[in-house]
Amino acid sequence: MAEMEYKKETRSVEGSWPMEHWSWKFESIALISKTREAFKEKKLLGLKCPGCGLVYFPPKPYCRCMSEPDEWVEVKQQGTITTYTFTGAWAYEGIKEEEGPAGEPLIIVGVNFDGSDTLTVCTLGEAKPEEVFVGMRVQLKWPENIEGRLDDIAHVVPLRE
Amino acid sequence: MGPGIEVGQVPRAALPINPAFQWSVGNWMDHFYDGLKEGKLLASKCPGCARVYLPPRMICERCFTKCEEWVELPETGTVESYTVAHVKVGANGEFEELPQPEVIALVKQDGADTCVAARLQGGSASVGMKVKVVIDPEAESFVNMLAGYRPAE
Amino acid sequence: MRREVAIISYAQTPYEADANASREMQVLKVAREALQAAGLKQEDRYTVVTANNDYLDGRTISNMRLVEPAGAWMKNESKAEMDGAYAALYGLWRILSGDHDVALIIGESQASVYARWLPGIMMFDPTFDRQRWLLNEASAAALQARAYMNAFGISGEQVAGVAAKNLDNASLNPLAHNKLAGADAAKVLGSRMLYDPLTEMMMAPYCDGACAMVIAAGELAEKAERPVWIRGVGFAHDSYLTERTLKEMNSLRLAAEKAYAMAGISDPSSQVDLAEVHENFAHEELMAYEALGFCGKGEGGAFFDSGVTRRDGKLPVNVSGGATGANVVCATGLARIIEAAMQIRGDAEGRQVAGVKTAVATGQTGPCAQESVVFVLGGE
Amino acid sequence: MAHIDVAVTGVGYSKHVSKRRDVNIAELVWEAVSNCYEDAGLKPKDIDAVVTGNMPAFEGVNMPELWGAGHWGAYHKPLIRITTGGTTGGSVAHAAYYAVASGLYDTVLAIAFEKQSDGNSTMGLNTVALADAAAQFQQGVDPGFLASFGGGAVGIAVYQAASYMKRSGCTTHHLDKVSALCRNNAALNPWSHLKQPGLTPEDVAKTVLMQYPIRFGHVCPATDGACAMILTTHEKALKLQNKPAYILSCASCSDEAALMGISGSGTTNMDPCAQEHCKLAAKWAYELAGIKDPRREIDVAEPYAPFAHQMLMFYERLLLCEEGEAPAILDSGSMNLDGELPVCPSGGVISTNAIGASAMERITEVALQIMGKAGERQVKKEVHKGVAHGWGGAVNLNVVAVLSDTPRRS
Repeated sequence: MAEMEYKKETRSVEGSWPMEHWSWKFESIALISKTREAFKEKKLLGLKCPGCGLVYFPPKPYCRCMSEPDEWVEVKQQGTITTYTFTGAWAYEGIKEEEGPAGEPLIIVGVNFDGSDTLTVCTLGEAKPEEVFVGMRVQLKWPENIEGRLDDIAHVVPLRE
Repeated sequence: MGPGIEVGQVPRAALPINPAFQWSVGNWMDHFYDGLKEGKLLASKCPGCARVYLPPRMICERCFTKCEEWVELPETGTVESYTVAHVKVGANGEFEELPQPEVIALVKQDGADTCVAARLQGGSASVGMKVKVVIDPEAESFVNMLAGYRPAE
Repeated sequence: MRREVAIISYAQTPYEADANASREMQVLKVAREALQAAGLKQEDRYTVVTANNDYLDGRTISNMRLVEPAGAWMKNESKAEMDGAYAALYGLWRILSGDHDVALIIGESQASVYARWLPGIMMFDPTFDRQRWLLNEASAAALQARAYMNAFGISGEQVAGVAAKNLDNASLNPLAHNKLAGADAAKVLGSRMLYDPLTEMMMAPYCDGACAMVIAAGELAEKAERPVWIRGVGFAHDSYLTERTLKEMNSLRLAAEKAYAMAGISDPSSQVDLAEVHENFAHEELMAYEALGFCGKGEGGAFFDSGVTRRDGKLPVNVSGGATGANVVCATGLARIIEAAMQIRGDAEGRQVAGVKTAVATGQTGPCAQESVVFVLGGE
Repeated sequence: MAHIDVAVTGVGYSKHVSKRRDVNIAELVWEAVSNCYEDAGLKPKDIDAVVTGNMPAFEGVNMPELWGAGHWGAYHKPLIRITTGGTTGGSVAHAAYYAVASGLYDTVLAIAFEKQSDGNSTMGLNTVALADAAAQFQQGVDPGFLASFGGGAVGIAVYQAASYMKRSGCTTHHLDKVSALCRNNAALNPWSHLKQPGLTPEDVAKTVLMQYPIRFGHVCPATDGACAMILTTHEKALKLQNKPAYILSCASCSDEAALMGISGSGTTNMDPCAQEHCKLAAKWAYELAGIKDPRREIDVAEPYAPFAHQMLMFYERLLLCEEGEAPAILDSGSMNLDGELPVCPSGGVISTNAIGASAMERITEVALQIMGKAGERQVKKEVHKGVAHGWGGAVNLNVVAVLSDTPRRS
């Protein structure tokens, strides 16, 4: 009987998780469709919870208080930054451009639109990375052609009050 | 949903993404495949209770001992159970009719204490029937070098 | 047990092949209903244990997106990635520790979302069996059925009879989806042959649904109306499919022994009034009779033939229709506990059995009941 | 009803490296289990129940214990599987604690592991969000755009880091210091993955910026590894150990998933660094443990910090100081091995991250410090009480355990 010779790397076998055959269900798609339609009239529609009064924007079919949000309310197009980051590569502190690949800076911010109780993720334009801060006031910037897509509301700019 | 909000048929979403994996088989299974390559059935044996594992295991489940002994098993074995498969599971997870039913058997190799699930050639099967292993060292994928079984007679 | 722990409320969705709701909304519905029935609100103090599976849900950390529907927002929550009966077991430990008094237990999955037989194939040894694509939950069950039937002379009619009984029982259960009043063995045997000896009607088809249960000790249990007490629990793991005997259900036997010892049951066939058994395939119920000590080893077929386990028998099994009536992976075993509790409480309406004081419920995970959990429940 | 005191009586690790290609999953886990039995002086026959868990999407095996548990001494034993994402190891240990505290099982083996080299770590993490991403694409979100929202390879942590820095006054220099501190500690830990003795904050500052404010040097590695521990009753532990460590209490707390709500809905978890639920879990755990002033009573902390800022952030969220004070405490040297309240003496998750095992390793490391068995990484001060933490989900799951050298007084 041949002794087993201990190998540092043995054979490998392959396989996959064929998630292409999974198909998930989302009531939220139906809710957000209504909100997306309203984009065409430049309106932001959120859904208010009858249990605790929280307003979800974009809408969500259930609330953390276990009620089902059921009242459409209009959300303001101004909001406050609650969190942020930058893609591309900049040094921090001075935020110099010397590091990493070049490219247009993309500032990604979490925005709490006035009249809602939720965070929505957007990009921030017309501002430099070093100007961003938590608590900064921003204003939604609609695209030139509003198509009723979820990313129609993906851009904000500093609110000049 | 609350009043005024009709979801209708709940919408669905899917993505054509299939995460891939590459599992290292470990030295015990690797040695097993080395054996098949030479046409041999190699099983690991517990030095404590003498239990023989085919496919081999590094650890004896009953003694928690490393199975560092190897034994070469004869080509004969016994059908412990079998099923005549009329279907197989297709890539999408649903049953697909087989053009020809096939026999999947649980075979206990003579000298082994565990079973191998493999195809049994020859169409008919019975519990307790003697079978011989079919080894194909040239199989396209090494996992199929243990190609199956055929009736001993 | 150190504390008396009772089931004080429960809720189930209807079980359907393709529910017109996401799992989140199904979980929300049952969690809310179970809490309400227990007199609890989201802001009250309770712990949550869910049972779900990342591969079934198609989401890593599948409990993460269930936080709000499961009533787990700002709660002490965990997840058993097994049958919901294990979530109930874990919830029970939490209460017995004394650190918690109330636990909300939830089980869910949706067969209409996942690729039906793939998660089961992904359970097998990736270095060998899974590569060969021969073993899945159904082919493994057929290997087990043949091994068991051959060892003890169990007939195809007896196995088919179990399926027929459960399909007929399910016809009285408004929540079940796989049902057939007046089903008989011939019809079951005549259905499409998949993995001989198992025909399509002997398999409990996977479906959509969720169920929830509140268990409690202390004040809430004492003031509850018609509490159902947890008298004994046990659970056990068995070896990998090809390394164990398939002629008997060791995991269930070991689990039952422990649960009976806790509950003071020495003669199950006379001391148990009703059982809800998690049978993914019809022959498993016969094997469960033996493992649960209702009859001797190898006597499952004869025991079934005696009619004892029919809904008008002395020890009815799966009056709800069992898993045959509705099989939601990660919820099926929990639903058995709920059904048994309903029978003890007298809540089972059209399928109510008279005089149920002590009931047994089982849950299983893995191919051919590789892992089993047993609950013994009792009324006042 | 008297509390059943739960003691740690043995711990074991496998080797922790980036790729273990000589063993399969079951065999890798065996190493940790075997070392654990040896450490406890026990055999499988002494174990009454087993709790296990990992993050299955990383290995591509559904319920790996069905195939693997035969390697772990679980033959015919009661076994339960707990998985909760990044917190899995902690959740597994918590379940084992409850199993003993329930009075039903005296001696319980807890096992947690991850063999990331069998899969693709980035894809493993992505499977958290693929369902939601599918819905978002359907509603008109550009995939590349969505990917940048998610923060790329470093996920939501970048938002958390930026927010934390804003709230606390933490600078990138503090992040560099955290990495240097942890990697130097890891060099003293035979089980750690990334050992970088002598690493300085200046070295860390030279690593590649991944996404503001996180550099390569601020991020954990992907590790193959396993961890096991044996918990038992006070009475049994005293027969096995001169100085067992007790798990005084366990608590978890769940918030709404952050950043991307379900399929693009808004989420009320608005600031990923707020971690209110971590504070709540800590509060519950301290209450149960009878700890009134964690700042004075806790001697060592193992927060779960795969990203540098998290060591400081969770130090605060574990109520070990006021919010915003952690950076200054780091500067004071208090968090060092010879400091007043050493943090991550093991080297932490930033040095070793076998994901499913990581939160359990926080507990085993605190236990070793209490038992005085931490070897070269043993902190200089006397350790009576410690806190071990786990974090995961979409920054929305936290688990906390409090350990001590004396049982709970109840």
